[in-house]
Amino acid sequence: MKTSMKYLGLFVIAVLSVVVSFGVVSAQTDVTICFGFQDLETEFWVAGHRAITETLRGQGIEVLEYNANEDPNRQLEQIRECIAQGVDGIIIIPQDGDSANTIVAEAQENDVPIAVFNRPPNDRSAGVIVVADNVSATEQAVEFIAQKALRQFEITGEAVTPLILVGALQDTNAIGRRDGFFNVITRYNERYPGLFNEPIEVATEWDAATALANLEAAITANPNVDFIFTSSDFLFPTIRSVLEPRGMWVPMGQPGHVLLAGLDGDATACQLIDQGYVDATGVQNLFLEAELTMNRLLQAIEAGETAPNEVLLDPGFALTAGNIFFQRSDMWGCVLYDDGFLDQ
Amino acid sequence: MTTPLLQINALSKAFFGISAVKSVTLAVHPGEILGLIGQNGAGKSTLMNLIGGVVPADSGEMLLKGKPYTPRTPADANKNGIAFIHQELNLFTNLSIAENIFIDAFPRTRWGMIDRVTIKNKTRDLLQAVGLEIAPETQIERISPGERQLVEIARALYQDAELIIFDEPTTSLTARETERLFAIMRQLKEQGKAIIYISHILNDILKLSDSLAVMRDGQLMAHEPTAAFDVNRMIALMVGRSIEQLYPPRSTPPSTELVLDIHGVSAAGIVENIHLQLHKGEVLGLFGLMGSGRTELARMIFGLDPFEVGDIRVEGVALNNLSPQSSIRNRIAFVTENRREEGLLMNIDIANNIGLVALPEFARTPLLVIDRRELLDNAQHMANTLQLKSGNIALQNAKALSGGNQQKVVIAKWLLSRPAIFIMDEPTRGIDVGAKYEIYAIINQLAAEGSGVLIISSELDELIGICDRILVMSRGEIYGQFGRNEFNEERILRAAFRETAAIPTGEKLPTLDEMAEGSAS
Amino acid sequence: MNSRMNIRQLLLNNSTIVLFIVVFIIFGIWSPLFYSPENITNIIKQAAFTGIVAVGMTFVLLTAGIDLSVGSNMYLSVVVSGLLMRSTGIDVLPALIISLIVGTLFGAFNAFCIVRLKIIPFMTTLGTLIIGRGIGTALTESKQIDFPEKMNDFGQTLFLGIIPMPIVVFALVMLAGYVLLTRTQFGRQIYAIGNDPEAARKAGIDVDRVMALVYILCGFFAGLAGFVLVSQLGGRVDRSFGEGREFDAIAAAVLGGTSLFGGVGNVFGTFVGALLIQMVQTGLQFNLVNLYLQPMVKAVVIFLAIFFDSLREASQKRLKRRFIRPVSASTAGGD
Amino acid sequence: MAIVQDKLSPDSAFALTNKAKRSDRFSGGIGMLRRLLVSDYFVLYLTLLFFLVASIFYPTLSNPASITNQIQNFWPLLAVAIGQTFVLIIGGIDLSVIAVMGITSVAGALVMAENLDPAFFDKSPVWGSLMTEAGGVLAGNPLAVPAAVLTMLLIGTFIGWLNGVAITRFNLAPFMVTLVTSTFFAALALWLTQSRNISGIPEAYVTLGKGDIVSIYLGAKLTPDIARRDILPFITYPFMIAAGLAVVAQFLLSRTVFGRRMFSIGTNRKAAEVSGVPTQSVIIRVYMFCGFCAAMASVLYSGRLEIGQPSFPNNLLLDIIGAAVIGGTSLFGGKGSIRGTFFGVAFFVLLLNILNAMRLSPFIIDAVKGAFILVAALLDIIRTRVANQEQRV
Repeated sequence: MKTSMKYLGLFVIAVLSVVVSFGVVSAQTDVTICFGFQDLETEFWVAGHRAITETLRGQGIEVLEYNANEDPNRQLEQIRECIAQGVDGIIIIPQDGDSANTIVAEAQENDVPIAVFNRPPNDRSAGVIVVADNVSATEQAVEFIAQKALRQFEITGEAVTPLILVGALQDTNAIGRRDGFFNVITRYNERYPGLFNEPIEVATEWDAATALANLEAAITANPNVDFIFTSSDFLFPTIRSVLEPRGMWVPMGQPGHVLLAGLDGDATACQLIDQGYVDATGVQNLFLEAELTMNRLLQAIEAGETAPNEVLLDPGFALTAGNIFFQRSDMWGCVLYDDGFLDQ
Repeated sequence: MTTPLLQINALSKAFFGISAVKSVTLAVHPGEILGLIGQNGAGKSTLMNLIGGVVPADSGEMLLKGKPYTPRTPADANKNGIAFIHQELNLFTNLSIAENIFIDAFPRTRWGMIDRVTIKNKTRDLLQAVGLEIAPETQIERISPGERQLVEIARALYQDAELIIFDEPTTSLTARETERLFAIMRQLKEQGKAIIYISHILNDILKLSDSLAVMRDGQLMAHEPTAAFDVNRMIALMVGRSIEQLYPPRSTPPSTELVLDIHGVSAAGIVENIHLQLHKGEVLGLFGLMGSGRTELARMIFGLDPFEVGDIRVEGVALNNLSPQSSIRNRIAFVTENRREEGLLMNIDIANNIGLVALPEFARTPLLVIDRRELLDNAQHMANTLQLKSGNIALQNAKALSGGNQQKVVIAKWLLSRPAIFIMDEPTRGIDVGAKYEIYAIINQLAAEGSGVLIISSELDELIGICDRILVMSRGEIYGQFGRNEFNEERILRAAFRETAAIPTGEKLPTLDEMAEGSAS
Repeated sequence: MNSRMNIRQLLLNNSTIVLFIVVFIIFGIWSPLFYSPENITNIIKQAAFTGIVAVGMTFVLLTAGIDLSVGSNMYLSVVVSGLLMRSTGIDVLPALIISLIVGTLFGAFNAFCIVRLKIIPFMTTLGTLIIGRGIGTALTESKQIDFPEKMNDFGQTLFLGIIPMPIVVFALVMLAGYVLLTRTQFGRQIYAIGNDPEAARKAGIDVDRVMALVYILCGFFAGLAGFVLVSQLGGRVDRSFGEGREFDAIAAAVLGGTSLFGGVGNVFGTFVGALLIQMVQTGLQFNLVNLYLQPMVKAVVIFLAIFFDSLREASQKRLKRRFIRPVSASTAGGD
Repeated sequence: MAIVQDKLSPDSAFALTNKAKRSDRFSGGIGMLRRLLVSDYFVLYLTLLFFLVASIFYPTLSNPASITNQIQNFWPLLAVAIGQTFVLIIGGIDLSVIAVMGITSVAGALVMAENLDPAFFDKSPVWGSLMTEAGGVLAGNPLAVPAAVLTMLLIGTFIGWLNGVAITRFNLAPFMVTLVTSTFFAALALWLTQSRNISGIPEAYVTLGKGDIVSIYLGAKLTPDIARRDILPFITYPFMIAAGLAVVAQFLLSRTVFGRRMFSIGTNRKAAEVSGVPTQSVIIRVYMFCGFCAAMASVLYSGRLEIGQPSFPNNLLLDIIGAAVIGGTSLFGGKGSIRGTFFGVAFFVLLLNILNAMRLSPFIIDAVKGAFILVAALLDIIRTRVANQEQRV
């Protein structure tokens, strides 16, 4: 009993000191913006999060950050809390397009301007919406390697076996990317019959270990795979560790090269394009998106606009060995890469 | 007199200001069996826990072979040559005999692994010493309670214990196993070991011990050579007054009306062709040794276990689809032999324990809301009737009661459902003398009110004391029947003991008459 | 007894193995390439890290405890070694040792809460599950960590030129787990505690020490599994690394016959359990089963495994119930 | 108090002396602390204390809008935690509640959704049967919403029945059974919807998820229009639903035969069985009730989000079990109350909000949250120990 009381005392002190140490609240500013994001699972989201928070804070704006841990309900609760605390504006990265609608409506009903970043609501008529189109960015990247496959096909006449690493099935981004991939494959097969074999789908659950096991199984069962698209660039090291021991990790221009494309455009992808292993990655212009979002929202706040509605488009592009020289500075991953992100 | 092995001087222990052991002074000598008796709560267990290092003493001292002895843990006590064989055996059923014996300190090979050859050989020797011919690798769950007890003794021998404490070792043993245990204890005594033997079976203590200590309310009431005692004196010392009778007299004769009629019940490998009739107002004893199938039979009657052939009638109506629920509807009550595991909700208050069986009767339609007032009143009434000694029954948990009072709670819970048939399996096991008498009185009262009572017990004295009729069970069969005027300890035991006589499987068992002849020749 | 044991009993007693074989045969008929040595190697290799965690989990479950924090532990221990490897340029082996130390300390913290503070294992490890991942996130600011190239080389190393490194580690862990559980005092005392902790204390076993060691060991294995996995993955650790793996580990142990109530279980069973889960996953992917159906099939297989196990228990209970008489010396000693 | 005095009874003497002793020990500061610890309201006091201390530093926490908003966040979590409390009381555990929420949310939407986009759903196995371009089965029907809610509750209850049957009839460990059903139904929900949320939910259903019944406005009425954000929800449909569920659950637990039987099973299943408690049917019904509560929570969650949501995040499960356990429900069965669970829910919801209000970096918020859970668990241990001492003496 005595010992437990001692521990109790220690913990109470610990708790109080935590509370007190954070009690030194930063200086109050005029504008407060609430930033609710769905999670910080991959580099892409971390980079986006940093771009927004650092820029806003740089301008002397107070930012309330809320992490919804991939729970749209929690995000709704958090946005309501922001509203209750009387913030001037809200930026969200929603979990999916449907819950985004509800959250935008909630904010506008309460006269708080809101901007949605990266994942657009299904209904794009309300709120400041910066659209990064997963489907179109995917299509651009897949199209690039499909073109290459077509050239190969025209020479050899051998069908190409495509494989896609599918993200978590509960994630709308993953589903959008899967749709983009299949759109291209179907289109090409209609135009050039016999070009593609039946695509192989590999479940990853956005988990590298699962991706590894399933990809290995799929490649063992179908050793002739020569066209791989990953729904997120963060899986490239995993792909490499499957391909390398099988002699399939070969740079472009050498026999046995497997056509590789991804999406997100992270630092690793940039590096691998530089090195010639990866053919293309679908890129969202993260910095542009962040800037568009913030500018429009701050403008609305200044003007006293409570329900700004506007769609701002980031069409995205495919970064390839061909254009990497020109587009390097638009590509957030390359910026990180060139800053030495991968060897810090 | 030699130096005592263990000398206890003015030892005291209190829990939260309540003394459990008050200034006890006692000595045990090598080669002596000290019997220790007292009611539950008299302080025996606390005293033994002090010796065994389970709890530390508040004041007083212990001297082991003349040197101060202050054990802090059970392991300490073991190291000092004191072994404690608890009533609930301390064996790990998922491990082998050898592993159980060496569990706290295995001999190791050079590589730090368990030296399996050594433990096997040593175990074999130890088992031989206690007369158990079982392979050392046998898992504990495959051997009988008696054999397990012997394994515990083997373990004490291995630890080279000089003082072995037995806390009610015979409660789960068959009579034959008990005899074997006693023989070994005598043997240990001849080897110069000291033994403290705690039991509620006074005759055993008289037979076995050299000296006898009696405790009451934490104090030592007497410590004299056993020859100075008889049962009456022992009881008088334990309860603080003399008890004229051990058993209340049977006051009402049983009626001839049948309340329970069991006809040809069999379950392969368990019981065979059981016929049993219980009358209204009758106290029927079912005597048999552990493993004779008596508990299994009771469980079948109550619907806890299935049987294959035969039928059971209650008040002339045949029962089918037996289950505890249907049995309760048919007004059968069952006090199981295992209070802790099957009898009580230890962490729930007494009132709710008492109300559990009859719960639906306190429910008010349409929502089946419990009339809490009525439940509490009924439970309280029942507690008063049975003279339950407790605190507030709505607040105190069953765990906090003494064994005898816990048993009363179990009986009370069945009484509330007003059963016509009462099956009680070992109703007085582990209960002190005073409480036993009260339980007997309750049984008597039940019969007087017209219930049929079927009592299972391993204590023949008890059955002879309270029953109208005794059936003997052996090897899953009813093996003999004795009316009150035929009660004869020897003959009943003889019938029961056939069970453990070496009869190869498959051979037909002798009939009662043959047995009588056999014993005559 | 043995003479009376019929085929049904034999099948039931080894139900997980039987199920394993049946599933193996079905996948093979579906696609004969499934039997290729490469695929079989893959299955074992992919089962390795789950299996390593599951061995630690078996120890914990044997004491009737549970460790929900192993996934977070895997993450935290490789995060620390990865950060150090990158900032100080240490080699693979020291990094491995750091992972093991972090994993062990993590386990020791669990042990402290459970043994000293007496917080029940479920709540303790639920708390450390959140804390562990939280600290990892704080250290990395949620960013991925890329191990240097040599980590990747380590993961691709073949022992004796044929056996992949993860399999070697897996085998060593299995062996160590087996020896610890069956041949050492510590192992036998774990079984004793799982059977009856109170009796274990009375029998002079230092229960607190054994319990603490069990959680520490489980943490050690989690650290090891994290390191093995990251070397397999090409050296990248992202925030979801190891997430939810505690359930795989528990399932592997339970399918292998380990009881959640303590005292029953062994390493070989856990091995089979881990392989079974991975084999089903691989087989489904191998045969290109619809992604949405894969988890459902997996669930059904796990259900069948625990269902057969319950049949075995029921039939064993029936067999045991027949001994209404004490088993006599001759029969008990006979088997 | 009815103590039968008897010379033979050491117990009665015990009881009297202890009572005397007990009152001594309750005097003084330590006594106060002890009494606080042992109180049933301990978790509530702890939460309030924490909230008060935090509001001193972060005044926004205590503004009325924030408080009413936080209270609205209790209800869905409370609804699902009530069911879990029931299961924990009988010594079980239900890991499948998250999956039940997902599948019921989808099922409800399949009944009532108005128009579905074929581009999203035409690969679904139920496209053309349960799903058409016109919407769900009863799209547009005035009875669609009640039918959807009924369907959801039935399906939730049915999955609970499956769990219960597998656990009782086959004697399987609840942990494993519900892990399996959880995996299965989570995957099924995703398969049916091909990972998409189902929108086009009727207004009446949304009202169930967030509609106000009574609202309040604090402050002077300066303009004819009060801004929406100044109107505070007070009594809402989720509140009515969750509170109703809590009242029913508390009533079942403390007043009915069923509740007593649950506690008896959780305390000692064997003894309960011998005493004629129909253990199997009670256990099955408890799991059914748990499924029912999860479905109810699903109505609240998906109603306010206005979508049929196939997947709920798994870490919500930790909050659910955590809330019940911190509220004093034992994972070993036989102990627990709805009131305690309500306090546990309040603890979890407020804790998270306070941590956010403290402007903790999102990178360390999880570590702090975990630490708080451990502290709460430790306090519960100490509390139980103190309470046991009171009992024993």
